[in-house]
Amino acid sequence: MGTDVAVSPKGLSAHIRLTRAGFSINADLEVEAGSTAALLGPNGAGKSSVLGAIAGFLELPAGSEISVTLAERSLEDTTARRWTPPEDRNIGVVFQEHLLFGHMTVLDNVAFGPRSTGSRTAEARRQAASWIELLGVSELSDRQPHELSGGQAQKIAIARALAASPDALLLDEPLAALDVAARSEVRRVLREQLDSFRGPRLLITHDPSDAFLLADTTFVIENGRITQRGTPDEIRRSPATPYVAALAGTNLYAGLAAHGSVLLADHDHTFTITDTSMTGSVLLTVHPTAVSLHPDCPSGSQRNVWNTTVELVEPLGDIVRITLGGPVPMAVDVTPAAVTSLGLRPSGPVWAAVKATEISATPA
Amino acid sequence: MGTDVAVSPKGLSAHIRLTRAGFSINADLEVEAGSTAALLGPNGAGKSSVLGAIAGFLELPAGSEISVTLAERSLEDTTARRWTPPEDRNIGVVFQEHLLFGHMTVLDNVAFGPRSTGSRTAEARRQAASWIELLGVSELSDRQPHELSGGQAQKIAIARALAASPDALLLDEPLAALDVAARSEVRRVLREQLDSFRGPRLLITHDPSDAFLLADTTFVIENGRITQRGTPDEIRRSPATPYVAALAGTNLYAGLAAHGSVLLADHDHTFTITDTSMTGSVLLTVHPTAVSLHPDCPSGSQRNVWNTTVELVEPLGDIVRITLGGPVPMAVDVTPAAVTSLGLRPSGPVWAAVKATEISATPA
Amino acid sequence: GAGDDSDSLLVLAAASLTDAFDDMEIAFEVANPSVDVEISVAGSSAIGVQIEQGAPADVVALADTMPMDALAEAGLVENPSQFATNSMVLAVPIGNPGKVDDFEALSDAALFVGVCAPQVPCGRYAREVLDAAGVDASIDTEEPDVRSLAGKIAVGELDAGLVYATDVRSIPDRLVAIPLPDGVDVRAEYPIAIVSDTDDRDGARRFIDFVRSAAGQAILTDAGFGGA
Amino acid sequence: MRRPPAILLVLAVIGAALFVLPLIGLLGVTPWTDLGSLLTDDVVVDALRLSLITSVAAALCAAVLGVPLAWTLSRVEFRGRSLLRAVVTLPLVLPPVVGGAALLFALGRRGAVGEPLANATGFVLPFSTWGVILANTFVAMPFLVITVEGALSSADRRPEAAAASLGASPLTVFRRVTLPMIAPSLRAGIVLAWARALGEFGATVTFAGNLQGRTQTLPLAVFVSLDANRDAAIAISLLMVVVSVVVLVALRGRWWERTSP
Amino acid sequence: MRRPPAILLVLAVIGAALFVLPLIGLLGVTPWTDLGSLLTDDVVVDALRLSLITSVAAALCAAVLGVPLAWTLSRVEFRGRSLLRAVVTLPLVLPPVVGGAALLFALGRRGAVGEPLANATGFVLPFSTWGVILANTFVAMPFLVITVEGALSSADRRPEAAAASLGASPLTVFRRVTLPMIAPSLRAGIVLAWARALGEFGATVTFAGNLQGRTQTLPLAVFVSLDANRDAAIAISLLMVVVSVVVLVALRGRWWERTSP
Ligand SMILES: Nc1ncnc2c1ncn2[C@@H]1O[C@H](COP(=O)(O)OP(=O)(O)OP(=O)(O)O)[C@@H](O)[C@H]1O
Ligand SMILES: Nc1ncnc2c1ncn2[C@@H]1O[C@H](COP(=O)(O)OP(=O)(O)OP(=O)(O)O)[C@@H](O)[C@H]1O
Ligand SMILES: [Mg+2]
Ligand SMILES: [Mg+2]
Repeated sequence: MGTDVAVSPKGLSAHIRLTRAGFSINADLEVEAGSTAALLGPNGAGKSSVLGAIAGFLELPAGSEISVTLAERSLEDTTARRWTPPEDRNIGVVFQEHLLFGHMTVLDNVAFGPRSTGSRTAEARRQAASWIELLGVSELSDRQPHELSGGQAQKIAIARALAASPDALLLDEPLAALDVAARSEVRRVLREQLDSFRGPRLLITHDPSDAFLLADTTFVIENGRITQRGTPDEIRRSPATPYVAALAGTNLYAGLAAHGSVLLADHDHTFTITDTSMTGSVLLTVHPTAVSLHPDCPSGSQRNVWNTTVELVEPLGDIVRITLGGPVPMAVDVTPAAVTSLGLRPSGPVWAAVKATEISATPA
Repeated sequence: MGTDVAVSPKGLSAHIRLTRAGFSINADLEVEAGSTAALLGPNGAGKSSVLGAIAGFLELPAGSEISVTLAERSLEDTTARRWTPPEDRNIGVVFQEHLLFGHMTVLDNVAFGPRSTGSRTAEARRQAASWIELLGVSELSDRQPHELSGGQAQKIAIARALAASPDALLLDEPLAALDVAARSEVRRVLREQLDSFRGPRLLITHDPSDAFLLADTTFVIENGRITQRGTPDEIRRSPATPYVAALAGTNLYAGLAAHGSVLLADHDHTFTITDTSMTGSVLLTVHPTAVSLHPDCPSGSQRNVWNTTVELVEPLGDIVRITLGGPVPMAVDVTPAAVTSLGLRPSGPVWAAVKATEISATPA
Repeated sequence: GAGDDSDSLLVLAAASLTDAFDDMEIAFEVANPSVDVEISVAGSSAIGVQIEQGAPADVVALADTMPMDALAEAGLVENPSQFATNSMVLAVPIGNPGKVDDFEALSDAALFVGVCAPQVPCGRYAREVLDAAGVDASIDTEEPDVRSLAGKIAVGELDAGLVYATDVRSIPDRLVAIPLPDGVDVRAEYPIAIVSDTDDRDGARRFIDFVRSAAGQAILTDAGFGGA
Repeated sequence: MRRPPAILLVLAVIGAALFVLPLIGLLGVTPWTDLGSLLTDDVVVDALRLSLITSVAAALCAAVLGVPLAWTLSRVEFRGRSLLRAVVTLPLVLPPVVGGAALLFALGRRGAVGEPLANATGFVLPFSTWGVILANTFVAMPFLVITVEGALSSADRRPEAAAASLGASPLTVFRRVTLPMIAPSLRAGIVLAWARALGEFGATVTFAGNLQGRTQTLPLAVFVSLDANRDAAIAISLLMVVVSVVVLVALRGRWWERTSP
Repeated sequence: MRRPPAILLVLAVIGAALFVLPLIGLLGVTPWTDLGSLLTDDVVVDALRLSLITSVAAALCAAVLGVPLAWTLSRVEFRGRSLLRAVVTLPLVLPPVVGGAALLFALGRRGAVGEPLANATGFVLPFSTWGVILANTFVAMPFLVITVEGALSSADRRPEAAAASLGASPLTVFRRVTLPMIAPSLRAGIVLAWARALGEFGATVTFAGNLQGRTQTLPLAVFVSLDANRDAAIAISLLMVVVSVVVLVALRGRWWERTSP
């Protein structure tokens, strides 16, 4: 599943196997120097845990197997009983909850890294000030962290990590607390910084736009396992799991094919496909624009027609995304005009139709 | 600016004037019973402060003027020296940082409201369990909050607020910590709950899709002031500030018009418009699709042509959004093909052009 | 009696009487089976405050006449009378590590020498002894009570100190008394009295009589006290 | 896996030595052979029983009165708050004998409050076990008040706001949110107060006297033995050390380790 | 604007009365007219000077040794940790006189460590001001260790992780992140230790003796005066109360109020 990524000498590679409190993680990651990998997954998939293992923060349960290599230096290897403390890993981390030091000004927070690695106070402050300026929040320099809004604090946390000039950069949902305006602004800063940063970068996120916009490679993690890896384009084009498909804005179903019919694995429904020769486990992809909606049972050439209800109506720019309920949950894109003429509203009844030719099937 | 909303007897109305640490808030809000108002604004605009004032949490600086009325009951009125403690306001709050009680299980967290308002433990737990089930996370019931991921915790916080059967519901960015999949799911639950909830609902958010999808009315707050109010449609159609325009996916500029030329207030640039009779302060709107991009200076009928650089290239579904830098920051939507053929990349040079007829001007 | 228990006789005694009065209690109870004696020992000053604040006591026995006279003057106790004496001695630890042979050695600054603080009786007496002997002692500590002084000599922290004869008698395996120079003879007087507020005047009377009887005096002599 | 900084370890070892050396000194002079007979003397047995009862009672009294006092000091604004806060440390500063005398001045049979109390109810505190508990509470409570007030003042107030928004009255918030939140500090405060009460001597002997079986606790038994029977005094001291170490080690993990993540 | 729950206020008032009543009792017997002459006696002046020097020195020693000890107890896993933690509370439990005796057994002229030390260097702790500081440190340090260890154990560890990821060595993390984070508890611990050292009597007199100008602190001056000159004793006690209240009230807002939001 996914392509194997060879890691360059200067890159980061991590192999993590651990079980804690019934939740187990089994993930291998490689990030090349000068490239950004996204670790994309739903809440509770284990993203923060992977980051903790790489940075050396995690209390390892007995039986864990961890190996972390950065720039040809083995930072940790449980089989060889090697362990490097976090401060010697030179891995910069931006945390999900910013974790600024409450007793220092913003400036001293950012200067903390340079000072810790040997710069003198004045020099460290100078560096810090220039990082803060780069993020466009110089007016916050003298504030205490508790005087910042959530978004302001997150920007400072990013500046702080970058100011320590780390060998690798780990970012745990650095944009989650930011508003839309600040987010695209910080995203731009981040991209500039990530681009000019020569080491490997690992960006943890549950937001596919972050992954797709900022990353060269994406690892999808679900329930502690890497379920797909590839470039954002590869992942968008051929999603391997329903979660990825939903992220990529398409619909994906697993099923059992026989004689041109596919019985869905997770839903009580059968789709008709064109390839009658296919047999066994298959993955079906249905693009949201390929589905048509009708007030009554349509009498056309479509081979797949079913009655359902509208769950959600979401305007997305110039189109409107309709989410259909049972028997097959499906995202459908229609025009605003269609919403009005069909009277689409949450919980309202509707007929859905899709041509067999519009359903692409691949062996699973 | 905006429409005046008359508040029904059962609704919530709040008038807040206060200054703390140099930041002042001056906001009037009215939310009708059975309707949802969104309070939309950038980081640090004062959203959480407004919520704190309504719920009765805020330490009021001297000289504050607050009055809060809910369901015809005056909860607070600084001129009449009236103040109701938070627990007697019967206002449910979902906090930005979930704030679950760390020493209780998830179930007891949700049962806290019913127990506090008089239910016996068993009955409170039963109610709590049904709320947790409604949010689809029954398997988390026996966990401690620190065993939850960020998103799981936020869902439980929503259940906890709803379980206390409040008269009004205040939600401080309830979806911010959720991943995309969980977000649309919780958004659906929220909408169902909000819809079936008879009291006024105030949703604080910096995400316009939450505001537009869940709210009947939207208040836009910027720098402590309400800058626009209206239905999501009104706000989307006629944004009153550049911030709102950016949210609505369009470009807005304030300027001074004279003889068909508008000198922008915040940028060193002049646009040509068709209406030569307009004079004085105006607001200009430029739709992102109305702008064309060119590798060289275009020789066409467009009256507004300028040289600029690309700041950001963001694929958004089937289009690509280009953000232009100085002299006039502007969002432009183009096709993926155009990106390739024009070789658009961050920091690259480009020419932009827009017809005078495509710039709509309204007196400010 | 003490508190609600009216059969018992509460005796407040100075700390230096602890052992003697323990024996006294047993002997008295043998002689008077109907009376239960309770001895509460504390520093003289604590006993003074206790009496002033109406401690439910019947008998007071102190190591100094001055505070007893003050209590009598205030009408808190009646008829104080002397029941024992104690004499000062120069004590050194067993083995005499400081090689203190005579009184003159006390002026050796290299030695660690202790006396009691001048505010307490044994310190007052110690000064009388030193004056009488004409020694300008090099003092390293003025202990607030004689017990802690005797203790410091016993463990060898001090090379010598002026304590009561009873102190040497109570730890004979650790302390040795060096005779005082001729003509130096300082005696402490121990008074005993009935508490005015007593609700068992008869019992109190009998206890005091017992202390002053031959049997009582024998117990005191055994502990190193001089007779009344 | 962490290497602790050497300078911290060196200072910690010196600090620990300050406690360990005297303990070793004490063990060195302990009369091991007579220990059994010395400790089964009924003076010692009575004193042990009384010490356990009064120290636990004092720790509980200190908790029942001290937690509300700490809460008030930390959460209620009133004139003289910092003065009261300073007065609470009185028993720490006052030599215990003076503390006991001050208690007598106030609550003795002739005391400002004690006299009307005795006249009205016949209840006399000095020379009773209640007096021991009172004196112990007096010296032990500052520990609890200070520990708990510190925790209350540095605790996150937002969960309390959340509880209030769920309709919880201030008392419910206190019981169900505030107290559990500061539970580790509360436990530490109770243990400290208990340990201090167990070792209390000066105020007790002055206020409550020194009566075997009624007011003579272990430290008082040590005091009466110091003169003539030093071995007994050392044996009893060792007993106290053992009792407190056993209790503290047994409560380990429950009282001392942090309970919240 | 908040109404505090009545039950808490009632208990708090009873708790406060336990401290206020003895103070009033003490004020009631104070010899106000002679106060001036009693307190300008050079015994008192010497004792005050010595008390201030030794209590401050002891609080500093307790901080310098106690903070690393608390850190080690809270952050380093080693065998016997909970035993050591219990041993640290020894001076709380041990009657001060026994504590002083235990110090003598270890560090006295004839003590296990003191004798070799005296033979080698001629330096004798007992009967010197250093001995007073040592005894004060011994009784005062548990307050600091316990307060600081509690704060360390309940502190959020994640800022420390953040600091480590920024390249800070464990010592830097300790200095620049951990210590400032627990600053309120550290201050409270130092104040407690100082107040306890100021009031220390039993261990000091047992270990260091009592000599005006060298080892006689205020509590010792109080004790020796109790017999012969009660008025002086009460006047000095009051002086101690005033000194500590003044210091604690003056440090209010800086030491006691919470500093972080
Ligand atoms: N301290 C803990 N002890 C036991 N289980 C934990 C602990 N912390 C997290 N978990 C569980 O481990 C799993 C992974 O958690 P993790 O925080 O790594 O997820 P995540 O992918 O970062 O989620 P989110 O996007 O919500 O931050 C979750 O199921 C969570 O409930
Ligand atoms: N305790 C405080 N003292 C002083 N200023 C504060 C305090 N808390 C917040 N502020 C300031 O008040 C302003 C409003 O803060 P508030 O938290 O209400 O913003 P917000 O709109 O909720 O932002 P966000 O979306 O980031 O949560 C900000 O400028 C912030 O810096
Ligand atoms: Mg996470
Ligand atoms: Mg906010």
